[in-house]
Amino acid sequence: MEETVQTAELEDKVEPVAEAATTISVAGAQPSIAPDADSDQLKVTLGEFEGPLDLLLYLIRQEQVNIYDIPVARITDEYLRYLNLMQELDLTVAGDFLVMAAQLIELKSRMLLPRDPLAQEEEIEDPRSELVYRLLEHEKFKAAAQMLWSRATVEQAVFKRAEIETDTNNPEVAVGLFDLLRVFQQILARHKEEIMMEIEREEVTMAEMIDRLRNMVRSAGELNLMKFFERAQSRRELVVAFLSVLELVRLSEISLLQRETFGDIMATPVIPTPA
Amino acid sequence: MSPKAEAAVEELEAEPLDSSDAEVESTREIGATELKAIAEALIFVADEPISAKTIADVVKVDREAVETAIAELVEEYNTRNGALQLREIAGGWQIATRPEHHEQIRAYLRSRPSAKLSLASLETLAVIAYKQPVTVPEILEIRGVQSPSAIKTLLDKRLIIAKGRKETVGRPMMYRTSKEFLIQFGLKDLSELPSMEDFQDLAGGETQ
Amino acid sequence: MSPKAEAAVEELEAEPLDSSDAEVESTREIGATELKAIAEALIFVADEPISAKTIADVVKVDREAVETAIAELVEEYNTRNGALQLREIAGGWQIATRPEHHEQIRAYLRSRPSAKLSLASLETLAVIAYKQPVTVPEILEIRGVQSPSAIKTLLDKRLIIAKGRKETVGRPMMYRTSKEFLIQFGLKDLSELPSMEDFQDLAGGETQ
Repeated sequence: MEETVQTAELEDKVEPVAEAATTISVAGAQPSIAPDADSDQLKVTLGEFEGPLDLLLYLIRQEQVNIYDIPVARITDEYLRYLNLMQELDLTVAGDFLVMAAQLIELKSRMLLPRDPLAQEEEIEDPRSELVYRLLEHEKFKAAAQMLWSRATVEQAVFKRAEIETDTNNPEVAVGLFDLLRVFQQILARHKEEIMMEIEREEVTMAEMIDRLRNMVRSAGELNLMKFFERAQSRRELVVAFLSVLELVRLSEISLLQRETFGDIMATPVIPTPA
Repeated sequence: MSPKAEAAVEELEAEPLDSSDAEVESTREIGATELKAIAEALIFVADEPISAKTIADVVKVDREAVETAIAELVEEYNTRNGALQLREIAGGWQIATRPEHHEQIRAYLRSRPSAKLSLASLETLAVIAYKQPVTVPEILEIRGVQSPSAIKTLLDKRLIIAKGRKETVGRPMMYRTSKEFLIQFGLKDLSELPSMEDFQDLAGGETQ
Repeated sequence: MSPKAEAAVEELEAEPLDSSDAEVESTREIGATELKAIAEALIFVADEPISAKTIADVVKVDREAVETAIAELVEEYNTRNGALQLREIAGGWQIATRPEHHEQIRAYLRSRPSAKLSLASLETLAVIAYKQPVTVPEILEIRGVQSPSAIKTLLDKRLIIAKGRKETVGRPMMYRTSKEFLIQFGLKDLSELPSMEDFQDLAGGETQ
């Protein structure tokens, strides 16, 4: 099954879950599917669980065990039962959950290993301590998220004054680094659209253009594609030039090379390897 | 304010508004003090002068009650004699500064932090940042629009500098980003600019 | 001081000193009452929180004097107990409505509470707020799940900004919270966030 549940499949998937909810559950929690608010993907949520740490925390609370003394074997079994349940329900188990499963199984086997009899008592580190630390950290951040949520709620009840005259002669936007990149991408997209929209009579055929490119690359040994594109007389010709580059790359006659990010792209002839 | 009135205010405030209901309940009595506060809040947030009638409609009370509340507010603003006034203009009410301090206000508006850029300037800056060194005709080619004033703004704000001429028709000036650009965007050097890959990592969903 | 004497002092202070002398105009003494009024006017016209330092620079007085003036203004706003509050946010001062009347304001503006962040985005934001500057792999380590779409949402909402790269394998971008974050969450500055230890008790013991 694919990573994302397609919208079309949603109806098929939701029903069995809703039915199953009354009968199948692990440790009292039931899974559900919901559209992710942040994207158009559908997200599989197991109860309230955002990820494997959430699920683990839940199981630990449910089993009423001490977080500093986790019975690894028992919790691992519960965890795996849960993943099985997901698969039974034909839900995609996110990779993060599987990684945690592997870590738990490893931890479980390490707990079974006899301790080094020569090691000093204080030198023996509990193999669970890293996991415990991660769980506690995770829970703290969950609490912090709750705090942010309540702050935002209060803040949404506070209003600033409406725009006044003095604001309008200052139509500016605050800028961050990613704004710069986004804006640049927008320009490129806009540019591309303009090129696509122009339909003219053919001046140079594709075959002619491919020949031209092939000759230029061969004679120069290395061709700056920017230079090649700059020769184009019209937008249409530019498109043909671009397509011919793609074509020669596809035919493995040339290869493209960019020595640095955002640097010029160079085309070089591919030396045919003797068969 | 009399102790009695003060107690009434406290009572009103202690009483929670019906937060579960999105619609403002018309049945609940709205006291004079509360009405005054709501009127002030609405005048403050409205983006144009707001009439007593509009306020009355929102709060679902008589227009007369609103007019009384506003009259009291005007009196309060005048008595307080602060920087703000409540004034009637174009058939509505508005909060504005008094004329006395226009000099300082203008001085402030002129001195406003200049780290901000118009969209045109931002676009031009983006092209220069990612394609430097680059000439005006090349920027025009990429952006699809002329950007002379944007380039002037960027030069004024010292975000870009002219650096040599391109050996091509007309020998146009080449532009690149300045040290000030690095400082303002918190970059150690240009290699710290986010790349298309950084962006795709976020957009595409897969990291590592 | 008798009420009468107090009024006299205020009158004196309101009256500009040395107004006849053009030479000393820029260094003209500004009385406490006038400074208070100018500070209020500037806070009102500024379209984002304005710092005491900015006001001091515009009016050409000590920052301490501005701070005293603002403290008095805050006191006045609180005593008056109207619809508006003067509050410190994101390192500056701002006039805003009190939360009490949000229903009527929303009804008038026809606005809805803007979409809340998803739990995933909030958790990611919490990690960034407390661990900043922090990279995507580090966030993954803490949250236990990939959060690229959450980070993109936070960037789109301008709650976080990219700031440089970490000198480690892959030179990942580092992220930190923005000024907009302080504004949207009603924080004076980052130190106003409850400390991580405050959440300790919660984590160690039983929840729910």
